[in-house]
Amino acid sequence: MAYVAIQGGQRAIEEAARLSEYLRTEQGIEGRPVSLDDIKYQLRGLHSRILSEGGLYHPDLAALAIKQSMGDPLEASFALRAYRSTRPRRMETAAHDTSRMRLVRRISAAFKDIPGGQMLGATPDYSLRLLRFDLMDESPEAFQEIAGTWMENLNADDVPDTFPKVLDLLMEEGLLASSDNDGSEEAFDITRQPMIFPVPRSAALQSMARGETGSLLMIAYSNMRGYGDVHPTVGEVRVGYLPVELPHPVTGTPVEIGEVLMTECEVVAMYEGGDDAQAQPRFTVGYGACFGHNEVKAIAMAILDRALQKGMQDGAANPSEDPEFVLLHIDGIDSMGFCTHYKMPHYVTFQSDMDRLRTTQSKKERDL
Amino acid sequence: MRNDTPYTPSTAYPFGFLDAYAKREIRRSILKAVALPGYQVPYASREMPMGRGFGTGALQLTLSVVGPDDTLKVIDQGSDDSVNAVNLRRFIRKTCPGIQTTTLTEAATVLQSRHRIPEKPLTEEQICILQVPYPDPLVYVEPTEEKRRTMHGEADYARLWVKLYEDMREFDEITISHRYPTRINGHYVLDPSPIPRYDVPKLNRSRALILFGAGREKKIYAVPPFTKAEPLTFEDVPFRTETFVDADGNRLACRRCGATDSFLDEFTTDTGEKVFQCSDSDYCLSRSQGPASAIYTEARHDA
Amino acid sequence: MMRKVLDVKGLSKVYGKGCPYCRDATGPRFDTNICPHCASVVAVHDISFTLYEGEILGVMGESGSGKSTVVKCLYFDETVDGGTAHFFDNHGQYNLFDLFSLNAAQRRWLRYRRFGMVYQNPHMGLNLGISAGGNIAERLLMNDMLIYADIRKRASELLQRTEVPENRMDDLPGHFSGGMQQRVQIAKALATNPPLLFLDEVTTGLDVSVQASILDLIIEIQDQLKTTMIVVTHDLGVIRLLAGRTIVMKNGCIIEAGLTDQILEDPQHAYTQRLVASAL
Amino acid sequence: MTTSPLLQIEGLSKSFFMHDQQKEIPSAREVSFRVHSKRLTALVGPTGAGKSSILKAIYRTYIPCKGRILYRSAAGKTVDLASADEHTILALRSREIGFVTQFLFALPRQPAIDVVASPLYRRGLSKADGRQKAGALLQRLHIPEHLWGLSPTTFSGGERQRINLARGIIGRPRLLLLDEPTASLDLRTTGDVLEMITELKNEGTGILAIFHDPDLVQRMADAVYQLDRP
Repeated sequence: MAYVAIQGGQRAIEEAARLSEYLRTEQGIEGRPVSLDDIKYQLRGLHSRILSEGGLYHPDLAALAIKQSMGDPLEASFALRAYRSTRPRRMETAAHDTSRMRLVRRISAAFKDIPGGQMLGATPDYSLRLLRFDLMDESPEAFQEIAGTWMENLNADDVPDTFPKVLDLLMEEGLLASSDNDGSEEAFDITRQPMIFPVPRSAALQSMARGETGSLLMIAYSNMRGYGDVHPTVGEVRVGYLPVELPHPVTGTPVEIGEVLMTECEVVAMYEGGDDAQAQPRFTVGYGACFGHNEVKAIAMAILDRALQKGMQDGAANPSEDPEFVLLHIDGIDSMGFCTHYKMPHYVTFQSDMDRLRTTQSKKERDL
Repeated sequence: MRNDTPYTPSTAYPFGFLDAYAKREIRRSILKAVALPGYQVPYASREMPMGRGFGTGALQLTLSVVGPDDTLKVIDQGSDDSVNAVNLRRFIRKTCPGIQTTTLTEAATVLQSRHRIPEKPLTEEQICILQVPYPDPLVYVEPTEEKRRTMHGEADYARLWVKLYEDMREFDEITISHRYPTRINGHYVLDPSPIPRYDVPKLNRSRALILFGAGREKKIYAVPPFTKAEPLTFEDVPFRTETFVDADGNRLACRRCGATDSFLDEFTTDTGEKVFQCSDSDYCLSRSQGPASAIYTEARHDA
Repeated sequence: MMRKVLDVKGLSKVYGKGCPYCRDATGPRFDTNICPHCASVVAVHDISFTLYEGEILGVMGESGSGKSTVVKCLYFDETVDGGTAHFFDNHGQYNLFDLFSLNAAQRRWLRYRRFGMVYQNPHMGLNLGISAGGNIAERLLMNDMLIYADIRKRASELLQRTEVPENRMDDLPGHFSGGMQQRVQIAKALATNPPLLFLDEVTTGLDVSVQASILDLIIEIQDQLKTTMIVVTHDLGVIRLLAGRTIVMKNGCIIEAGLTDQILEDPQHAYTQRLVASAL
Repeated sequence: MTTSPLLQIEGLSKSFFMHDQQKEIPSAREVSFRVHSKRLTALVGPTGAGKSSILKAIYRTYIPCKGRILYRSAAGKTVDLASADEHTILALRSREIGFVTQFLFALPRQPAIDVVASPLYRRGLSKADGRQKAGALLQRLHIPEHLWGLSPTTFSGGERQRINLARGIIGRPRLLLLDEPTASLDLRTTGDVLEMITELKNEGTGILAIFHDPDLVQRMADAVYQLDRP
């Protein structure tokens, strides 16, 4: 055993992988491998997180990542992200107009009624968080019947496909600055350009769109509680399917190639004076959007977007307004990786530390 | 809602894992880093299939510079068989078909290492790639990257020296144990990665090109061959490397190969005895078993 | 003969985006420094003065008059929007606000080697997380003094000169009294024997007896080192004791300049007359 | 007298404009006279005749409204103190022109001996040399030695006045302006002060003085100018 520190790593790694694989199948002959569709359809919340934090809209591979990581969201996003690194980029979309989203839910907290109406959709917001013991032993028949009867009773003409955006109302009234961005400005690309601070807003929005939900929530919450003063009103939260278009390789005209499920949030924040004395004060806006259905993430992102814009303009008065602080600490892959790495051997550096401490101690001893 | 067309994802990974665009960008950044010794070149670090902090930065460099003709050595804590080294080597072999791997320092053309520079002197034929958790030595004194960039540009390192001053004031000794701030070619000060102070002099006028990759912090920097590398210190306070001496001041020897000129790992045996042993496993084995130690190589792992 | 140290001409500084009317619509005549057209703040407008070696110039005014901005511009804490400033040194002549003739490193060299600044708030001038000696060491290290023993010796000399007890040298200035913090700040500013020193409200907020000892120290520095100084203050007493000449500022402009005793005893401008009358 | 005067005042007027009251207050009108080296010239006249204002105008504490104040400097140049730039005035004040008023004005904590020596420090003299010279003066003015190290702010009126005089003459000015230098002194110390003034005059200093006591004018003045209220 004397030289164990020098050899044996190779085998240990192989055995660790085998043990993990055993744990995944530990149910034994009673077990049935979970299907990717089970994950996609029955673990929607988790699946949505992986789509956005993995930074790749690929519902099948997101489900696969969840399966192989046994449901660990950080590990699953990580696997999806790493896969993304290997893929060449063939084309780029133009900026998309989210008013074209086919909505499954949209609400505004700013107005009681809005053109197109409030649409509550599927939300746990007003459900009672009581454990549903009837699901403990759910029969496949009952399970299948719910979806079957639901579709029968639905009249597709009851709901319009698209809705106008709530913020447009405020813009028309002059309470909100009309956007000076027509979508033609080239967006920063955080996957191909190094972020050198200060970074443009598009870089901040991209970082947050891939950010870890809990991290975004934590920093945004600090702003909500008083380490900041965004004081948001949710202008609109919308969840739905956005048709994605790519330019036709020959003609160049946009062609719809599919759609992505996404969540978008626009918050209206306290108003500010204009750049000059003549300018009218107007409300300010924060924007959040991510793949999948994840309202907490979209709202937290919108609040942080507003806080960061303020910080970039006036200097950061608290952590949530500091672009470096926020953007460099919200990535789940970066932060979990670094946290895990502390488990790796640090024999050499610790040896070095001991050397310094012993020297310092012996000097002190001499002085005493 | 349901996507009815079945979709088959691409299951093949390209040579070197990364897509060609990414490797080109990294190679350009390396050239820039060599042209500006010690300067931290920002780059768009890609996600690798191992954790940030496990060497993803150095790995991206390795994958960008190796070709099928190269012979690779990967070590962690000086050892070829430490779990992380094994894992990285396995990954590189998997994604770079045809590449040779070795444990012999002198046989390698590309070496990736965490926390050590090998004891055997490196040559002009070799590239040593170090894994970097924190690329910027100024982070000790300035948390904002934007300000640090200006400080580097102006070679404004007074506040780092103040840290050394405060150390001297409090302990009569500079207490930085590893990641010792080192000035390259009289201008930029870099973080030489968590190598011990023992290895810092190996950077000075090194024959091999030394590259540093920080994946999570997205920086690449370099000490080009034959370039001056000076650890920061006061003129009247000498830079001191780790000493391995017993109570009488005699140099301790590796209990395996007897070397008295290597960095030693210290550990306690099951019987409570404190023992010392070379941290560099190739150096140790070469001394104790001669060149035949090459049996402990990838050849065996392949079998 | 007397040697010119600093020649400032037409110094201007605007916070905000500014407009063509800013300068004609602000100042003492309008009793505001906020432009009614674009809401920019004209902090300093068209300030000119000359400083000779060894003299102390007082810059007096109420808060918001722009007096602190003047020294902050000269010390490169703020950028300027107009004007020139020539600094004369035995090493040559420097055009401070000309970005083409002075790069960032040269400006830093001037700032840390040829100029000294003492702020009203010690937090601005000191790093309260490092020892008093370490604060002084920072200045010396910026000037490539890299011998530890020499740094200790020089820091100790400077603290002695500014009457900080030697046994406090290794303590954190965060635990010092306000007066002692100012002494450490002054010692730090003097570390490289700068020919030009800026003092921004250095006695404001201190006890009267502590104020007196700081003023005493400043005069002694002037006598012994022939340091040229600009003293910014709203306190007529400080001006009277320290400054040979004084400029009076209001709404970003100089409204009166002259010998200090003349300003205090025969003020010409209505504003200065009111200021002096209300203080005496 | 055939020698050219040290100071020649020509048509000097001074008035104050008070902005708050929108009122002009005259202080001296069309005054002309001369001051010679080695002589003491006294200004006399009723209260409000502008005696002090004229001294202050010469020292440039007041800005003259009209007229010229021609001073012949050590370098042999004639300088119009009414219009000279501030740096010239400051240079003359530190080397050639002294002013002693009834009021002592000094740094709050400074010891008396340093107050007296301060003009010498400003000229670059070391602390030791300056104190030696100041000590000699204080001795002659009968300021007890135990007071030298204390701040004069705590002294009696008479002591303060003597400190003030000592500071005014320690630099041996070529032109000395005296505004009631003995106002609060007793008989004995008045004698000390007058003796010193005479000594300075005999060394070559031209002196322009205001005395509160007509007897002193009689005793000290080589020439007298009578002023009336403007």
